[in-house]
Amino acid sequence: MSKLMTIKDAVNLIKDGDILGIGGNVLHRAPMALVREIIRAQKKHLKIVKTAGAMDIDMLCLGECVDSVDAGFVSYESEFALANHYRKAVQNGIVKANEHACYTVISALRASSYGIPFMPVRGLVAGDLIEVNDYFTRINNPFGDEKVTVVKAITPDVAIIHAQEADEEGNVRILGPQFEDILLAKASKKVIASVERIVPGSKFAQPGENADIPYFLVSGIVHIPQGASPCSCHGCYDIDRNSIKAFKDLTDKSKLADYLFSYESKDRGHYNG
Amino acid sequence: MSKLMTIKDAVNLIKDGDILGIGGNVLHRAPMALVREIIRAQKKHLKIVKTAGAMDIDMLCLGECVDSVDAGFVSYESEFALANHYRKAVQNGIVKANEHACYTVISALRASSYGIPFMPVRGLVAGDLIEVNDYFTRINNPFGDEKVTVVKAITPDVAIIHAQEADEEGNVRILGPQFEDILLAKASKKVIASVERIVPGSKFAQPGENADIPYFLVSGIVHIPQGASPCSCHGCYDIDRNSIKAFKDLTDKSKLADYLFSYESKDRGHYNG
Amino acid sequence: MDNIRACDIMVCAMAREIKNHNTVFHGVSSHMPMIAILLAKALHAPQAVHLNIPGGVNPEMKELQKYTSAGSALMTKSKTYLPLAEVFDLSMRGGLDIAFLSGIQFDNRGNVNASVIGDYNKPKVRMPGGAGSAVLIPTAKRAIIWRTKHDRRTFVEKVDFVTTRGNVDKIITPLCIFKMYKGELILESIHPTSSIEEVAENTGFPIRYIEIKTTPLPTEEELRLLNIIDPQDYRNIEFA
Amino acid sequence: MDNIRACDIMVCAMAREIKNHNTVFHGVSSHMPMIAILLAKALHAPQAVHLNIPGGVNPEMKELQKYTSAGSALMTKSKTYLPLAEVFDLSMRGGLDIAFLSGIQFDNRGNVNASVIGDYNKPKVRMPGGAGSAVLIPTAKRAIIWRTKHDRRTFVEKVDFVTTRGNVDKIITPLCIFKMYKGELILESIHPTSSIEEVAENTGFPIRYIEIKTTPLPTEEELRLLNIIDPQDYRNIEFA
Repeated sequence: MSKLMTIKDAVNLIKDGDILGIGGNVLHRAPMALVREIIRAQKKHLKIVKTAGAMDIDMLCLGECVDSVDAGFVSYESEFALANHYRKAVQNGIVKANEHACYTVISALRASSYGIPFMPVRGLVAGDLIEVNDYFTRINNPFGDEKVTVVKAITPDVAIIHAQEADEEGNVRILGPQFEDILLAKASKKVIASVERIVPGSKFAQPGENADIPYFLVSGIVHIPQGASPCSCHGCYDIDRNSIKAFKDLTDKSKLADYLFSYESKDRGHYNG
Repeated sequence: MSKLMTIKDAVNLIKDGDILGIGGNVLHRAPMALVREIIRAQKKHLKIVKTAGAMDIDMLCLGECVDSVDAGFVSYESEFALANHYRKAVQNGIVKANEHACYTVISALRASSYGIPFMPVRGLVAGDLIEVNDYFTRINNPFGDEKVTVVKAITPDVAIIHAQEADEEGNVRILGPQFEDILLAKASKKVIASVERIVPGSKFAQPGENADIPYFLVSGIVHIPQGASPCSCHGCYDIDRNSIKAFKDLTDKSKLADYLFSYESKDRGHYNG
Repeated sequence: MDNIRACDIMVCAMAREIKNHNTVFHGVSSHMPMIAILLAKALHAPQAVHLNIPGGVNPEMKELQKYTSAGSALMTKSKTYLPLAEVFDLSMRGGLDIAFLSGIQFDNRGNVNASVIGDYNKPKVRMPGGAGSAVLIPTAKRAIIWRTKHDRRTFVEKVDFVTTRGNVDKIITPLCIFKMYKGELILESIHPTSSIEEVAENTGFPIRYIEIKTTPLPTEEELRLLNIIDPQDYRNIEFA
Repeated sequence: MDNIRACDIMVCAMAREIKNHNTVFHGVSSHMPMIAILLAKALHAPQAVHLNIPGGVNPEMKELQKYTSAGSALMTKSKTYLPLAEVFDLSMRGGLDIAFLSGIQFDNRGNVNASVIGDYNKPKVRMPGGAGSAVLIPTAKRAIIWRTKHDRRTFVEKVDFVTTRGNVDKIITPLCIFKMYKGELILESIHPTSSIEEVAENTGFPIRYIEIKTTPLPTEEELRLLNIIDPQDYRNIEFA
């Protein structure tokens, strides 16, 4: 059974108000084509989840698709500095920033993938984050005397990731750094993966070539070469500095349409069948 | 810094009364040479931890090394039937059987590797196991109304595993089914691995050849070809039926010495430097 | 009817429980369900997802091993892996359709004992333990139990110890198939090789049923495929 | 002294904190500690264990990337991997010797703010967030903070928001090195390029110290290796 679909059909799996998990890390292997299509489709009230986001979250905020962001870190790195669209949206009270430690996002996703409502976190013992966020609380260790901080499970309705390879059946393989993508996929109700290449399933049966995400956990595969661009994709391409700068220079949402249009045929071009 | 050591030095890292995690699953890749040496060294009062054990636990029980066994399943499979030395030791009150679901062992090891004192377990909701074992208890979900069963963390003092490959530095690679060995290694204070082959570290830097357990988590590597025999070792050898049958036919501890002696030169032969 | 074997009836009955696209798990000491899954995938449920302890998803097994249903043959040509810990996770989060499990004692309220006869802490008989049962029977959408013994020590009024209970759906034995119905184990069908008298005689609780059906015989196609999948007849080892 | 750069003093100071066999982690936006770890491994701590976000253990990096310290270059020729989630796990169970982290505001009780200026829910300034800090600073044996700004908005009487506190051991700035001592941030050493007056002028809390030391200058060997490790001078990007 083929899981191949168009980017439009894939993005239609996302509903307004969904909890949306995003793969990759900062400027690496973010599913930017899917992010762009989500904005084109004018999805609203999304609740974003990611350990460390950058352009993906920044763009979704400029596109006015976002209600809240659960993340440990939202910023470009050294060269491109701060995620100003995200910051402005938070500072204007449009987007709620639910600050995590990156690890508490991981713990919340682990809880979801284990089917449990919360996860104890050893390291979260001091500071205001525990007090101001209702997804953290302290409970008694039933086997000892100490208090333990726990984080509430997060189950994304949909995870969007970008990978190098998938077969038609939906098996997905991530080369190079995997970040939290595989955990995210297993913690989420649906998984959409855009990929650089569709490969025959028999390739994954070769030693050392096994897929990382089993097909039966995947809802849709979209074939989009350069689907992470202008972010990097290990083994395929590095960042596109000019495009990132052009985006960072956009001052408001009205300027975003042209930028998105410049990617539209590439994002939508493959597999319209 | 070389982690290579003799089997005697490796087994000396285990103290009487230690919590001992054992790698492999039923008759597959059990670290039998290390098990045999533990009996020769007359280690006592060990608290064994394994998801599904067979000959390893059976032999340690016959060798009178064991105080308790935390496991989900202790038995040979279909062809060789029950682990009678273990059963007898439990039925005579010499060994305490702490029955887990295999998954609650996994959960207890995950808790240890995450540095947390307990782990919620969704599935453990009914039955007498929760009542009769003090390592299970029910607590309130602080984010909801329901009760959640939790299992206490288990931190093995030492994990013993058998793998196909390691380098001198201590990086370990497991080919074929990995079972819970990698989790066990990360949950334990010390890790001892016997291996079929010592390979140059540069091999692990090749694509698709990376080691599974980082060297800095490993205390000792012992080079013991056939170190899992008479259990199987993927890619190297299958079970030795005659040896398993011979062991199963032993009626009491006095007969064990000859059996162990038949393996002694093989178990101790390599790397006496 | 003399040449119809209980093992074939049982394996075919197990296979028929598997629907296409079901995620299905078997563990150790489980030749019969392992063969049943391979049969279902060869026949009516090609898209069923075969999960197991080594973690090979849909292994293309060339040869079964007599002594184990957890060996590395279960990784043969798999395109992707879901090792045991993650199969459990899948079940915990509601994604496992069928878990094939066994046990030593069962009562008509669906309690399963795989632990002890006698006192838990100083048992008269220490059994192997429930392996995954205590977490899978409550969480798998359907737990299907098979047991090659059908006698009054196995099907009892009240189990000595409740290892677990939960989503037990069916229990398949050499004589019949039980089904959980409104919290009670009732007779679903009797194998053509047995009779209601034989079932009643060998069951320690009163037999109840809505209608008495006969378990369908293995078809020729099923038997033909079984001999290809399991030429060494390991499905019969518990009877041999 | 005009040709001695703060970035070199800082990177060398960070490198010297790393002892042989230490497990050491750096995250995103962390060129300076990444380069410091590579320097320490090239010099006095060859057995230090370099951990990072992509998970390559002891990567043999040929080329650094200007825009990231979390790219796939950090997997180059690694023999084994410990991805981010498991680096955190390692710290949680007490196995991480040094975490290099940063922040926006610090006070003299060792509180770190990487979150907000103003109200948490409707902040005046939303900052990137503490990334791993909130769990690593309490659990790493030593959290070493570096910050390329040293002014009265950075070193404050009291932070606006406590993202975390815990095992902060040192804070390394372009002017000096602070050390936590009995629950208080005291001056450990002043860089030869600065002065106690300059430090005091740019610090929002009173400067306290036991003795005033001068931060050692980078050695020729250190500078030589820095130019090999980081020929593009990315260690200076936050000053450029």
